[in-house]
This record gives sequence, C-alpha cells and structure tokens, in this order.
Amino acid sequence: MFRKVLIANRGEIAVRIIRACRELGIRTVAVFSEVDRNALHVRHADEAYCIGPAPARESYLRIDKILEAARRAGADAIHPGYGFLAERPDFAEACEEAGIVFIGPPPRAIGAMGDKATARKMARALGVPIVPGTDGGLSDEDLMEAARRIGFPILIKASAGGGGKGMRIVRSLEEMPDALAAARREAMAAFGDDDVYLEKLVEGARHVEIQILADQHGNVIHLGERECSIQRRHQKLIEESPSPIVDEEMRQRMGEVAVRIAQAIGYVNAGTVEFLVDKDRNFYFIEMNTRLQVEHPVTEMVTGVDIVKEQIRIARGRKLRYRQEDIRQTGWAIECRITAEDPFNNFMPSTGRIVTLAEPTGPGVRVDSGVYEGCGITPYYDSLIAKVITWGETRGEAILRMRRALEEFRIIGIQTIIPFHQAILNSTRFLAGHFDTKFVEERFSMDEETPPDLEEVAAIIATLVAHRRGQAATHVARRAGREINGWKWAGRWEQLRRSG
Amino acid sequence: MFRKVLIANRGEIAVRIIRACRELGIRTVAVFSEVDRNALHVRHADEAYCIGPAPARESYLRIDKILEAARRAGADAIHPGYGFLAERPDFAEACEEAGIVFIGPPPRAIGAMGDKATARKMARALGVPIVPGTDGGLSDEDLMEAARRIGFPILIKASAGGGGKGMRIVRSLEEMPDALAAARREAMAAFGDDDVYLEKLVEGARHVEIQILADQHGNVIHLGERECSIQRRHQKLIEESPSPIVDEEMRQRMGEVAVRIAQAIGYVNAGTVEFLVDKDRNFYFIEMNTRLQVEHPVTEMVTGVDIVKEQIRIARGRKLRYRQEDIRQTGWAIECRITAEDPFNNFMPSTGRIVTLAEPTGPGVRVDSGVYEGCGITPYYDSLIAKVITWGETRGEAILRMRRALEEFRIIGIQTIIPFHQAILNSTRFLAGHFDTKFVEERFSMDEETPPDLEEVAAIIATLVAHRRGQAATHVARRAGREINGWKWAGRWEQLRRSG
Amino acid sequence: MKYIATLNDKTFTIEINREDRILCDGVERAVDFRLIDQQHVYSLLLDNASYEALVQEREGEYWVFVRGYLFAVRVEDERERRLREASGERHGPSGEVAIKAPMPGLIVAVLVQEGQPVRKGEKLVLLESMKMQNEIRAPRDGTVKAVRVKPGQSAEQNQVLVVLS
Amino acid sequence: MKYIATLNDKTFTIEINREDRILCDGVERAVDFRLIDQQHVYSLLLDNASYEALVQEREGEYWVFVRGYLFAVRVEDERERRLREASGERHGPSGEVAIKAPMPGLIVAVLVQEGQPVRKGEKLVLLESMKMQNEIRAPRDGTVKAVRVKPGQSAEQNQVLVVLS
Repeated sequence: MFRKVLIANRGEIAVRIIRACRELGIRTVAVFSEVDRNALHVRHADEAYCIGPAPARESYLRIDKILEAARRAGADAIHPGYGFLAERPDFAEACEEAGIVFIGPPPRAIGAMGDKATARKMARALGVPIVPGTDGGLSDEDLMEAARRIGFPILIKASAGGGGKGMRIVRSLEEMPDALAAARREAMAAFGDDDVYLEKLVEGARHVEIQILADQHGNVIHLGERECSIQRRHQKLIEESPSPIVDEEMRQRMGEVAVRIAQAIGYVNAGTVEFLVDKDRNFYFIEMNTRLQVEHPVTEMVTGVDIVKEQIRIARGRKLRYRQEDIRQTGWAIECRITAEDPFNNFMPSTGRIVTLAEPTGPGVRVDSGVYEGCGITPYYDSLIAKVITWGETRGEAILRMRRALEEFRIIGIQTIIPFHQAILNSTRFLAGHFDTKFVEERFSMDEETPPDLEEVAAIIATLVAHRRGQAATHVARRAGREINGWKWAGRWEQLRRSG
Repeated sequence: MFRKVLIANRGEIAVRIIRACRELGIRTVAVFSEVDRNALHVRHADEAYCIGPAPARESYLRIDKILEAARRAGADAIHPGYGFLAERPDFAEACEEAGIVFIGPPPRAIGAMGDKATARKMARALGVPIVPGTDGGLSDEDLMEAARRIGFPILIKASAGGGGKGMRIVRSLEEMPDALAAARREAMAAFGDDDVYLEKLVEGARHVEIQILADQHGNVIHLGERECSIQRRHQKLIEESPSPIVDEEMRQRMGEVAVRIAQAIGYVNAGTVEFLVDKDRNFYFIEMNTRLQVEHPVTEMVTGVDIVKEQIRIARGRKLRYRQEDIRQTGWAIECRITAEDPFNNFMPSTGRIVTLAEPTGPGVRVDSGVYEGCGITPYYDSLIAKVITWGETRGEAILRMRRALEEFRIIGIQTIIPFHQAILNSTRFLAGHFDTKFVEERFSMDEETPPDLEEVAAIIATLVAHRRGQAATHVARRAGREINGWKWAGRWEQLRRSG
Repeated sequence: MKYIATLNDKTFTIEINREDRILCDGVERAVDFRLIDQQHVYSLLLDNASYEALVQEREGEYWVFVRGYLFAVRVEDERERRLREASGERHGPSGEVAIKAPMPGLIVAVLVQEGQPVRKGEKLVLLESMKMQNEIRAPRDGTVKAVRVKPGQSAEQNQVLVVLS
Repeated sequence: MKYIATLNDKTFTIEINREDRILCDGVERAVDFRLIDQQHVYSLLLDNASYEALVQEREGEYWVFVRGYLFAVRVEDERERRLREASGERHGPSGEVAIKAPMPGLIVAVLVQEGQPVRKGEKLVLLESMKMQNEIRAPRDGTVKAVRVKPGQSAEQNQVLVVLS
C-alpha cells in the first residue's frame, strides 16, 4: 500500500479522503491556501503545506506548487478529489513524470472524457444514444450557427466542465451572445479553459448516472445508479440511490452501457457515466466524469463499498475486490448538499464565521463535513460546506430520516440552504418521485403556509428575548433611523411577503 | 400508529427513541428531573414535563409522576428505554391500568425474566444449559451456605439486575459478607430492590447475547449475536456484531435457544438472551434482558433493522416485518461506550461542563449521543454520555474506522474513557479477537511506550502556549506553593509513572 | 410589562409580570425559557410544548427560526408603539437605499445607469463570488441615484454598489 | 526567550525568538502555531507535520493531549529554573495532602482511621456517585492526620475527605 498520500483539494472532500487514508494506515498530506490555514482538512492531515494565496488559480490550481509539496513531503501518490485539478490530464501527466501515482484514471482517459465534446463523439461511435448537439472547439459564430440548426431551447456546456459551472440554458438566438460570454467566463474561472459546446435541451428530462469502478487488470464493474435531478442552476442539490424511475432491467442496461464506455477508453479507477433520461425512460449519454463525485456517498451507503478506499487500492495496482454479482443495493440513500447560500435571498452565497455548529447524528445518518464550530467561510471557493446522507430500508424511511436530521442541524453565523431542503422534502411531488431537472426552478416554490400557532410561539420567544435584554424596545427605536442595508431588507421583505 | 409517545428516560437513549418516533411521524413527550431542564432529550422532544428533583428515586423512578405527565400530555404509549423502570413489571402494569401502551413485553414476561433467579429455573426446565448457582430470595446466611457448596470464585448478581450494577466477584468465603452488603446496596440504589443470587464464575468465559424480536401474533425471530466480553467491573465497554467466535452453525443453535426461551414465556417486543460461552465454545444461558439494550446499534448496523421502530410497531399490534430468513448480517459493527470517566485516574467519574464538543462523522460512523456543547454532566445518573458505532465490510475495517473516529472525537471540560478505548483498539489480543470478560481487568494495561518524537512535540506545544501567556512561568511559581489537590496529584503522578 | 409583538401583519399583546407565566392576548400561558448555548439558542417550554429557537437581532427586529420556519418579529412596549404611531413613521424600504455587496467579490457587470428608473426585483449588478455569479437586485421600485462600482473591480463586503432613491 | 520544558523526566531547551522558527535543543524547527477554537484547541505545523492538541493548565503544569497521548509538561524560563533549583524545592506530593471529593456524592464507607499509616494506592473512602461506588485511594505513603467525613454523609465536590501527613 502507499506510505503517504497528498490530497490536492480542500473542504469536505479532502477530509473524506484523509479519513479513507487513515483507515488504510496511510499517512496524509494536506495542501492549503493562505486563508485555509485553520481549515478542517489541515487539522485532520498528518502534514500540511501552504501552496499560495487564497484565489484557487494561485494555490489549488497550481500544479507546480502541489508537486513541490508532494516532493518535500515524500508523498508517493496524489488524490485530486473533485473540482480543481481532478479532470486535468496535464496534472495527471505531471504526477506521472514526477514519479508520483495519480489516484485517478490515466491521462489519456481523462483527455478522452474530460473533453465532453470528444466524449460525445466516442459514445456515438460505440452506438450509445446521445443528445443532439455540437462538438467542442467552435467559435462563437459557429456555435450561433449550430444553435439555429439544432433549435431552442439549447444548453451551453463547458467542454472541461462539471458541477454546472459554465452551463447556461438559452431559449432564443438573441440570448446567445450574452449567455456564451457568461458561460465562457465561468468556465475559465472554474477550469482555466473557456471552451464550450451545445446540447439540445430535453424538456422533462431526469439526470441519472452510473458509478463505475475499473482496475488496472481490465476488470470493470458498476455500482448501480444515482438520481440527481434535483438541481438549481445545473448544480445538483439532492441525490439518491437507487433512482425512483430505474428498475432492475433498466439498471442492467444502463450499467452495461457505462461499463462498455469505460472499457472502450481503457478506463481505470472510479468514474461516473451521466445519462439524461426522458419522459419515456429512454436514456442518452451526456458525459463521463473521470473522478470521484460529490454524491458518491449515496452509492456507498446502499452498496457498502467504500469508493475512496477502492480508488486508492486500484491506483496501487490491486485487483477489484468485487465482481459484478457481489454488488447489491440494499435500502435507499439520500444526500442533501449543505451550501452556504441563503434560500430566502435568491440563494446568495453567505460568508462569515460559524459561531455555533451541531451536526445531526444517530441511526442511518452520515455527515461528510468540511467545517467546524468557529471556522470561517470565505468567498474564495465553492459554497458546499457539508453533506448530509441518510439511509433507510425504503425511500420513505430515508426521506423521513433526512427530515429529522435536517431539523437537528444547527448552524449559526452564516445562512445555509437547509430551509430549502426542508421545503423540498415536504413537497408532494418530491415524495412521489415525480420530478425532473427543472423541478426546482420551474415547479417548486418555497411559499408555504406558516402554521398559525408557530406565529404565536415566535412572537412569545421574541418578546421574552426582548424582555431579557431590558431596554430592547428603546434599542429598536434608536436603530430604526439608521441607514438601511438594502440587500438584507430585500431578503427580509421577500420572506415576510412569502410567509404572510 | 401511535399519536404521541412518552419516553420515560433521559440521555442518549431518550434521544435515540425520540429520533425513531420522529421518523415515524409520532409526537414525543420527554420527562426530566430538575437538573435535566436543559438536557438534550428535552430539547429534542415536542413536549416536556418536569417530574421532580435530581435523584432518580424522586424523578425517573417515580411511576406516579411519569403516568401523570403521560395523562397531561395525552400520550398513548410509553417507551421506558433501558435502566430506570424498563424492567419493572409494576410499571408495565400501571401503564396498562392507565390505558397507556407500554412499549415492551407484557408484565408477566418481565416478571418471569426480570427476576433473574426465576429465569434460570425456567431455562433449566426447557433443557437449556445454565451456569451452576442459586435461586433468588435467599438470606445472606443461605447464600453463604450455598457459596460454600458451589465453590469459589463466585459471582453475586442482583435478581432485578442488569448493566453490571449490584454485581460482585467473590474469591473466598471471607469476602462474602462485605461483597453481599455492597452488592445489595448497589442493587437497591439502581433498581429499588436488593435481592441477589449466586452464580459460579466460569473463568475465561465470553459474554455473547442474542437479540430477539417477537410480535403479538406469536412470531419470534432473532437478529444474530453480539459479543460483549470487553467489560470492566461488569460494565460492558465495547460490543460488536458478529462475534469473532461465533460461526453460522453456532449462531443458528444459539438463536434457536433464544427463540425457544422467548416463546416459552409468551415474550413480546425486543429482548436479549444473554449467554456465557466457555473456552470450548459451549454456551450457557445466564439471563434475559426484557428491554432495549445499550448495545442495540451494532445489531442495527449489520442487519439494517431499526430495532426501536420495530419495538413501536410491535407495541401497536403490527406483525413483524421480517421472517427469520430475511435477516442477514452484512459486514461488522463495533460500539465503544463513551463514559465520563477518567481512565488515567482509576475510572473516576468526571462531572462538569462540556465546553468543547466535536463528535466524529463521515463514512461508516454513527454517534448516539445524549450531550451537546455547553451541557453539564451531573453526578446523579449513569456516566454514559454517548456511543460511537462504526461499520466496516470486515472486522478489521470496523476497528480501523473506530480508531479514526475516536481520534476525531473532541470533548473538553470533562474527562472521558476515550484514551482507554484507544489503548484497547491498539492491543494485539483485541485485534486478534482473543479476549474474555476478564480481559480488561486482568490482562490489559494502559501502560504503553510513548513515541519519543511526541514528547518533543508536547514540550514544544506547552512552551508555545506558555510563551503566549507571557508570564506563564511566574504564574507556575506562584501556584506551586499552594495547597495541592490530592486526587489530581494522584492521577497525574500515576500517569507520569505510566508514560515514563 | 406589556409588549406588542408584530409579525406577518399580525399583532400579539404579551404581558410579562412573572418569570413562569405570561399573558398572551389575555390567555395565561406557563413558560420556562432558557438560553441553551450562551449565545443564540433558546429552549422554551410553553404549556409543556418544547420549542427550540435560534434568535438573532437584525435591523431592529428579532429573527426567530423555529421548527424550520423563519419569522421576523418587531417587539415594542406600549409607549413606544404610541410614539411611533403618532409620528406616523412607516416601516419599510422608503427613502434612499444603499445596495451593498453582501460578500467580497468581483464586479462582473453593472446593469443599470444613473438616473434610470428600476422596478423591484430588477437586476442591478452581477457579483462573482464562490465561483458563482450572483445577481444583486433592487429591493423596491425606485430610481438609480448613484452607481459606485465598475465592471472588473473588486468589491469588499458591505461596499456600496448602487444607491436607489 | 529561552524556556526549559520538562516531561517524563526529560528536559527540552526551547528558544523562541521569532514567530515562525524556534530552536529546540539547538535544532531549528519551522513552526506555525494557531489557536483553533478560542479556547483550548491548538493547531501546530512543525516542519509541516500537522498536530492538533488540547492544552489545559492544571496545577501549574500544561496537560497536552496530542494524538491520543497525554503529557504533563512543566515550562520554566532559565531564571525560574535556577531559583527553584537553588531553593532545593522538590516537586511531588510531599508534606500534607488533603484528599478531596472529585465529585459530589454519598460517603458509603470510610476505610481508615486517624493516626493509621497508609500505603500509596490504599483505599481511603468509598464515594457513591453516578450510581457507582468509587474508591478514593492514597496518592502516596503517609499517615492519616484527619478524617473529615462519616459514612452516610453527602460530600460536595472538592470537600476535604481525609488529610494525609
């Protein structure tokens, strides 16, 4: 086994990987930017190296600095996590050249799939159905032309993309120039590459993906599917496994296609083949993510396979410990991504210090977190701070557990998306499994009746607090004259309107 | 289903039961003593009633006050948890008379098994092997006489017992009077009943128990075994499922015996049949616990069955949702009980305020906790504050996860048993599965070599703290002259000696 | 002591004379109210119903999160309420409003010009932060009195971006 | 500033002149030392090795929990060490020792009498707390100078039970 692994990432996923290494008896090396000195992944690692200033481009995206840290630490392998350098073939190559094992697929496979446009071509060649669209590497003019040909609505996607970054829906030709510019800007910021391609937007589609594992000896298996249709701005928010619309027969067919694609490109390590599923349960290949996914825990909870440990074993040259027939889905798992965003204020990212934190625990609840009480949330990185995953014997039990877990979650100091998740988990369409990737944006609203007895309770609580603070009322009168912070008012008024 | 359940308990188990109710959509009623107003179970419940002063005899053992709270709240069922009133047939009867469902076995079954001495008789009649010993209800004189006949070493056990309370090992006749007095005193304090009986002490024995579930329709199944041999002063500290010494054939035989005993007494609800297993893997019935066990989570994690929810369903009259053939153990689970005891100072209970708390999370880790940051630990109740349970595909993975989880656990403000668990989890005998119920007391020591490089690190850290505090050294000199607190010195010196 | 608590356009009259009893709109309620964490988390037993609430003071109101719902509550005593009503002061976003950056970030685009009338909810500025573009919108109808930032510029937290009149 | 840190009968000479470098027994080490939680939890990067420690001051020493181990460290500067050595002061439990109740509880039994010689580790008092009987033992050899409690009596935390001389 490896002696020492460097984790080229931060946040919850760096902590997740450190835990896997620790359970395998492998020493861990963290890297951190200057604002992340006190971050949780630094606290958990055996060693830690500063790799530059806060902006990712000057730290977490600096291949040279990461390799220098690996050399200084004597790491024999690097795990890239997700995001940052995870799908950059040049990084995998640079690791190889430095004599350090890259815990992920070979650069060639990353290249083949990392360029989403090329991947589409390959899938087509394999006879796998794909959604109509363009190749990559086209100019804005060519893309405009192609869009006209394909027809609207259309999706702009970053060739180097993933996680919804650099993605835009366009409904008419007029919107194209602005949308292209915005998508390219985001793609550049997120991946350092502004190439984009087009895909026809399939209305009413669901996002279902297959997790695969492949070793260096030609063995490829899949771990079943994940349903990831609950999204907002192409950002997955809730994932589950299995999917409410996938039955055993469909699972087998999708799994076989995913395995075939992996084999065709000589894929090694963990990967995810993403499909779009239309209303008639036809599925279309959209892309392959050649890395660990944010939502991998739901698969772990229903299959019992520790995907990160398996990644490390595969990278070490071990054979897969499972044959396809060993993999069985037991029960149901759901994940809610906890982001530092204010659902009462247009999902505005929220920064600050977490002054109180109590994460849910108890039966069937897993939390993968990158934060701790007292830590700061800065504006430099992704707003994902933790993931809550619940398991149940049935989908219903998993959902009820998630509701219970979210009720227990206490975060004070920043705004989080938790109230949004609570509203989704109470919506009848979600409970019935009737949703598609546009559900949140088009058919979901956070408006809900406030229970009237709760209004009285809130009035009493506020009054008791005011009473305790003694001259609270005077205080209010004094503050009312001050300059008003516009955005807070906006959020507050919107909330008052909603709950009124 | 029930509309509202009162939980006649406190601490982690009350929180555990509240969680199960919440996931079933049942409203919950907590009861609390005056010192427990801010306890976690009060925070989690929908309603809460004060039932008297801190001492359990004046609150958690007051049947009248608990039933009054149930009536006021309109609860239709009561869950007793473990300890306190859980195995008191008069409580179950009083609930019945008040028209409130007791979530547990019928009073008759509690009576048959709750009196451990009677239970032994019954098992003997069924042809189940038992350890030589006496019946209950004997005077000290009779017990002295019987002890002489059975031969030493001998075990004194509380007839109403459980959890090691009121238990004593006696190695000679001379020790008997003192040991009897102590055992009766503890039994009275813990159960309000000072009756004891004797059992021959089987040397080198392991404690293995079978979890059973029985519904009101005559269906009885077992959920496999738990290994609970890691004990100190008859208090279980680490439990696991499966047991390293039980194979499928032995599991079936033990399971069948457990089911037979349950059927013989018309048992209903969850229960545990405890066996002693000797060096030759012969098993002997010792007692049946007619309630939920502290260690039930390890069974939940390997079988996927939520035992507390199943208890509630059974009490409601539902049929068991499982047949014996549906039950399968997957992987391995281990539980470490986290108590407020100082392993560096003779396991002295520790009280105070938890000023910092960070519980472990991540893959395969479950925490059932009764505490939160800022809460107080009082001397009135059991020292168990939380349980850490880890699951792994193999025993090795579960142990390594537990090590990782305990490393992550941060509790400041009170002393805890965590360093003891860490030492056990590092001991080769434990790793090899070679231990019996005397392992901790007779063959385990917390002495271990301190890594020399850690000594230097500790010196540097202390110096940096002292440096920051500026005049730290002066401060030390000033304090050195003061009166010294004997017990702390004792603990400290012992520690220095151990690590020296 | 008599208070008037207002939320969602509803008014509750709450009288606190004893530690363990209050009158809410004339009805006596048993209360047991504790601060749990020395900061913002309170536990209330109201006629034995157990509520846990996070309470934060914001802009002169109490924001109460309880059982998954958020309420903004204004609490006044009788004298203050009379004074406020007499002065005819109206609450709400009237007068000049300074739209500030809710977090540090990069100004990607400024979508309005000085003198331009805007509707409530209209986009004013695009701010990039946490790798996402965030739309800063008008909290009410008004006119852009001043634009204080330019595209490409970095904004500090709470820096004024646009002033509406 | 030069310090002498002592633990487990070993002595380390540690010189702190800069924020990010120290000399430990003459060897230069890079340090990055942070208080994580505003209380007791510190993060140390020592030549990039990451350590997290809980540090509590007890009886004039620093108790350092790090990677599962507990160390009691005494830290002095040079002058203090010289002074202490010159005065011949010895550390350790000599002189009179007051044995106190580590927690509130019920005195179940007093196992020694005044004037009785006791050996280190001998049981002095049985104290019932948390439903368990806890043995309070002698921290060193000595003679019972005074017994301050009786069986059946309740003891407060830190109440003196027995004095050894």
